[in-house]
Amino acid sequence: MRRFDTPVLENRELSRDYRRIEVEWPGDAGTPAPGAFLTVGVSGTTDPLLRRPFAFSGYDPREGRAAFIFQIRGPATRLLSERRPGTVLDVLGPLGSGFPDPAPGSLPVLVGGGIGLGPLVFAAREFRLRAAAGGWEAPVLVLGFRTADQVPALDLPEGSVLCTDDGSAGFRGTAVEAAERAAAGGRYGPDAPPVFYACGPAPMMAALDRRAASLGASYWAAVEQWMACGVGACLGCAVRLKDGSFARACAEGPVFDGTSIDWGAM
Amino acid sequence: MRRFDTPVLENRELSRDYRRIEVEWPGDAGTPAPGAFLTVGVSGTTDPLLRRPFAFSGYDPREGRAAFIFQIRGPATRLLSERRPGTVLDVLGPLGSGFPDPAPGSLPVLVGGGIGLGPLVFAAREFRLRAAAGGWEAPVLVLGFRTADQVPALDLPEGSVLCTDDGSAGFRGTAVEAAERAAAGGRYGPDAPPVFYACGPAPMMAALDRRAASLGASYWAAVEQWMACGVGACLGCAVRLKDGSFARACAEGPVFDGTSIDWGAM
Amino acid sequence: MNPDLSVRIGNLVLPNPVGVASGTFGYGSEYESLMDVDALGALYTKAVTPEPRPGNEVPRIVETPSGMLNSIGLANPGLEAFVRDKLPELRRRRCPVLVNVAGASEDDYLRVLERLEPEDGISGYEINVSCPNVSHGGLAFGTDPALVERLTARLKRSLRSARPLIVKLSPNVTDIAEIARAAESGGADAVSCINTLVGMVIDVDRRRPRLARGTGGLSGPAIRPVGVACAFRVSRAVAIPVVGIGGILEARDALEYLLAGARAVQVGTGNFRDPGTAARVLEGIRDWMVRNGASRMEDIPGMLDA
Amino acid sequence: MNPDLSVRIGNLVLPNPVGVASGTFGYGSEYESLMDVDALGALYTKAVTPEPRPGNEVPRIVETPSGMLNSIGLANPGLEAFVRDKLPELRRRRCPVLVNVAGASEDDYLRVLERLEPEDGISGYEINVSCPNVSHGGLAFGTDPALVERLTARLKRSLRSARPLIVKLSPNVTDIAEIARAAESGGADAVSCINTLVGMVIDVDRRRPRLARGTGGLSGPAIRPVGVACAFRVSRAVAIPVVGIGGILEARDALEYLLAGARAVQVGTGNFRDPGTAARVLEGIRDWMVRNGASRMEDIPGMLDA
Ligand SMILES: Cc1cc2nc3c(=O)[nH]c(=O)nc-3n(C[C@H](O)[C@H](O)[C@H](O)COP(=O)(O)OP(=O)(O)OC[C@H]3O[C@@H](n4cnc5c(N)ncnc54)[C@H](O)[C@@H]3O)c2cc1C
Ligand SMILES: Cc1cc2nc3c(=O)[nH]c(=O)nc-3n(C[C@H](O)[C@H](O)[C@H](O)COP(=O)(O)OP(=O)(O)OC[C@H]3O[C@@H](n4cnc5c(N)ncnc54)[C@H](O)[C@@H]3O)c2cc1C
Ligand SMILES: Cc1cc2nc3c(=O)[nH]c(=O)nc-3n(C[C@H](O)[C@H](O)[C@H](O)COP(=O)(O)O)c2cc1C
Ligand SMILES: Cc1cc2nc3c(=O)[nH]c(=O)nc-3n(C[C@H](O)[C@H](O)[C@H](O)COP(=O)(O)O)c2cc1C
Ligand code: FES
Ligand code: FES
Repeated sequence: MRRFDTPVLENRELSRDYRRIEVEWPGDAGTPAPGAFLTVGVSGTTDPLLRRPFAFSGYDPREGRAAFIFQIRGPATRLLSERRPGTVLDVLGPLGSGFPDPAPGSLPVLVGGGIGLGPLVFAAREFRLRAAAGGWEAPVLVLGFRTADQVPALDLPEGSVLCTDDGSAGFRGTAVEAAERAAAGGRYGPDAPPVFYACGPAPMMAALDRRAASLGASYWAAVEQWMACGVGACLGCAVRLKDGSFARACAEGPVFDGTSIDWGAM
Repeated sequence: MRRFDTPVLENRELSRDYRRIEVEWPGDAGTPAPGAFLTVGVSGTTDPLLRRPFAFSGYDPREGRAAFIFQIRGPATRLLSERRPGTVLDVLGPLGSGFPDPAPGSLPVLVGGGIGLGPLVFAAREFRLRAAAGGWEAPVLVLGFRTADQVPALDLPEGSVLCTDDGSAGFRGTAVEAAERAAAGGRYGPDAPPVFYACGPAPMMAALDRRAASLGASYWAAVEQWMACGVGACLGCAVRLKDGSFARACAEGPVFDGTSIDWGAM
Repeated sequence: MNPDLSVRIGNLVLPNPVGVASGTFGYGSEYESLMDVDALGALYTKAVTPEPRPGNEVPRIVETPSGMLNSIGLANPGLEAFVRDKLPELRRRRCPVLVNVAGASEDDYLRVLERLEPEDGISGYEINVSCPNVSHGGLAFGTDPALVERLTARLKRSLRSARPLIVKLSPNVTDIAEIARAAESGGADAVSCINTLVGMVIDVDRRRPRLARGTGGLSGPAIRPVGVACAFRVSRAVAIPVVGIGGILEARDALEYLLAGARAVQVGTGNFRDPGTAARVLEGIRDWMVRNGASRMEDIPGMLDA
Repeated sequence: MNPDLSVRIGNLVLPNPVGVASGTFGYGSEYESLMDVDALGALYTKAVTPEPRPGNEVPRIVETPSGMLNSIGLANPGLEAFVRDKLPELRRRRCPVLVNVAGASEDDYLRVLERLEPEDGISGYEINVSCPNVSHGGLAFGTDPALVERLTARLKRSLRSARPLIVKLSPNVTDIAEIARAAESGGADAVSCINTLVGMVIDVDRRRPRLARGTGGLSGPAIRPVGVACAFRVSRAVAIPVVGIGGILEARDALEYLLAGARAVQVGTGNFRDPGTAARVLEGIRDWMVRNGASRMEDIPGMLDA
């Protein structure tokens, strides 16, 4: 974990809604992992005031480059969208826990919706690369969008499933439905039980929680919660667990065993 | 007086300290005059919050272009310095009173220091163009700077006098000294009394006030005062007059009969 | 569906909920060429005091993070000059004009109201008991519930005016709800909140306060969360209408106040940033009402899920 | 000239005037890898209460113009777990550690202090009578001068501690100087100000407050002018040192407090924006002192031309 100013290498539009920023990532700054995040100082003035968290969407240790994918939602992401390559970005990271590896023999099904797509694109690439070594199945990546013009221009791993609410691109329906189908289509059974990895909007997570429960499947969820410090100091990013306690999304998370989270309180 | 969004045509560095922005100025927005100003909304976020006032440094009615010269001093001017041509600027103007014409037979001596240079460059051009018609002498423009690297790359009218505190460019000494010399060098006397036009930092204005008093010369001063509304509504920009009353820099000013101002209270 | 935007305060019906705040809009004519002043829900004038006041020494304003401090000091031409020089043009307005009144004593307030009561062209009064920028009166009144109640009751009783009397509350108190209840007990037709917060900026290079008077009043978006919290608390403490003020730049800002319980709002510092603010805010409120199925202003407070 | 940056508070000498504010720095280790925690002038812990507190429902934070609201709700592991799990690592710090203490009753405060008094590794106490985010105690104490005086006196008398006791003041009062004087009369060694302002943000799309608890505490640059005005007034009302807090991001912000009369400062929300803030602020204060010929911290307040 370090705070540093680093050059923006690329700031590219991926679709109507998404952009991708790639920055130089020095080797001694720590290793970005899928599910982990960085925070970005976006402004030289006092509004926006706080740093903004973004999950890593990729990391290339040889080239020394890390990336994140973001959606323009408000003032900070608007300012970020205007950052030109060559200017420097105020970055703090890597922060938070990453996705744990799939168990040997399991089929990782990665489900991303909305701004959750970045970490799952990253995880899909990683899990694929290390599938043989780790002994798990080749992962299936499922990404859900509202409409075709949201779908980002990204090289997705082979076998990825796209879906849109209106069927304008890929599979028509929700990412959770598609993920369940993908899990069933795999060698679903005692020797390749599915394990879901998910990040997305609250309704998607709630749907997945129900489906995972009825399948008896385990799943890892990267949660989003308003953050102030990003390093575990302010207790702002609390996530309610089913046992009634709170955990910090930035420190114990953002990746949690999905079944431990009280989604109703999110 | 209108508020409108207008394209930036040019944003050029004039020297280490000064930049010039030129914008499209529609004919129906009113006529910028030397001494008058516009206010600029600089930010889409709430910091900086208020519009910033800048004096016109030029206006070309045929081309529909108006300009101002500014110095990077704080957050708003820093943001302005990054505005690229083609983007739009939120502009409100023209505001305030301009410099009155010189009396027939008089010698206008225009003295500018620091950020006061814009309106005087503008006035010099105008008074020169209209000297024959108005019956006054060709104006003398005197601009003062600290050092040579502050001197802006501008086409100044013939006969202009530059001075620097350290003599690194032009005349060594203050703009007020140079202005007094220029006035004396003119046909100074009953048939061509000098009239000063001035805008600059407080010490310069105080010096001019003393010199004008001892010469018995009249002078017009464009004052600077913190402004919130720029249109006369908030009473924030009050200027103390010698009679003890207050006037609004944005409405009764920014140009005042210099001898009426209580410079000690500024 | 075209929502009904009118708002009733006492006997007065405002055509729409978006007014402009005292001290930020002069007497209206200053903004004449920049927007349609007559389309405002209400125009609150700069404070009027019995005697002319030159105002405080300069500098009087300084910008702060997402806000500004002012120490104008109730500068105004005084009651007689107001009636003579400002009222004629105000009288020609087609929007409601509410005169903001200030003073150093109860008598001062009463004197201004008694003089204005017979004059046409005034829709109501806003009693400024909350100005932080004067040494006597102003804020002192506004922090003591007993004084607020007594002043309000005296003004209501002596005047027996058909025009509504709005008491403008200060946030610089321990319990703004208590002051609001005092105004209500005194007979106020509405309360408006908030006036500015006491603040100070120091120039560390020159080692002196930025404002000649030292402290000033903080306004702008920086204080909006404070204003919304006040409007929320006050609207639960009194039955009379609440007018929300503080940091409104956009329709969503105004809607925060309306959902918090305010019946109308005023735009202050926002006018400085964009003279079109009030019109834009009104348009956005209308759109929101259509989208959210609110047909009258009174519907909005009940729509908050709190 | 190398200025002397030390600051005395009661018997305690802080190595420099720049501390980090309670609730914004956890227990120090969170920032370990990002900056030199041991170089801080003081580390004020998150509030400690007798019993463990889970804190308020989520969301607990929301950004506002140049500020933020929090309603953490004094979440902390409780006195025993603090002593067991947090104190050992705090004890190893080379910077002064001051424990921020909160409670719902006088007895609560006393209980925490009595338990902590025999423990090593604590340099002082900051009594939080000003938290707006809990239903009992907290803010209630902080708004009543009689309660503040009584609480302070009781803690001083019962404890007879050599460690300084700092009372942390709320800006949500009519007269903060009066509360400060009450703390001084009660025997406080210093007062710190300000805690957060009560604020509220409403999500107008979902029509509910952004914070689960409705209101929260406003911090950050937005409130700096309020904090500086409070420090100015309080430092003129009491003879004990004042610790300035609120919206400090840069050395010049801290210098506003110091010129206003504060003897030391705390960085809160600024840590979230840049963990290097405290170090940067300290460096800038040192430079300013050299440039302006101040050789000791006590010189600075007298340098204000007000
Ligand atoms: C651990 C983590 C990882 C994230 N990763 C990504 C990512 O990879 N790509 C991406 O685009 N975004 C990501 N986000 C969200 C991102 O931080 C916000 O979109 C961003 O802060 C918005 O800033 P803004 O000023 O543009 O908009 P704001 O005006 O701050 O917010 C716009 C709207 O977005 C929502 N929002 C913003 N921040 C949060 C939050 N922290 N929690 C819940 N809702 C929020 C709110 O509804 C708000 O109204 C992540 C958030 C967290 C906590
Ligand atoms: C009528 C008028 C005409 C002006 N014309 C020009 C111009 O032609 N070119 C130009 O460069 N500037 C001009 N200014 C000043 C210009 O408005 C400020 O430099 C600008 O607002 C600074 O904004 P900022 O955010 O960059 O800096 P800020 O941080 O706002 O200010 C930086 C410093 O500049 C000084 N300052 C800023 N604004 C004022 C003010 N209104 N009065 C006195 N001191 C101030 C203060 O010392 C402050 O610390 C004019 C001001 C007025 C009132
Ligand atoms: C320059 C200025 C002058 C003001 N003068 C007055 C006044 O005369 N009477 C009054 O009641 N309020 C006065 N106010 C307070 C505003 O009416 C309003 O309550 C406050 O600014 C908060 O709203 P805002 O954040 O939208 O500006 C003044 C505010 C400003 C900024
Ligand atoms: C997230 C958060 C938690 C806080 N928790 C506490 C606390 O436990 N005890 C306390 O006295 N103050 C607490 N505060 C208040 C700060 O210590 C400080 O007084 C306030 O934030 C103003 O300073 P700032 O503007 O620099 O943040 C908290 C502030 C924040 C932002
Ligand atoms: S964001 Fe501060 S504890 Fe997680
Ligand atoms: S700036 Fe508002 S009156 Fe001049």
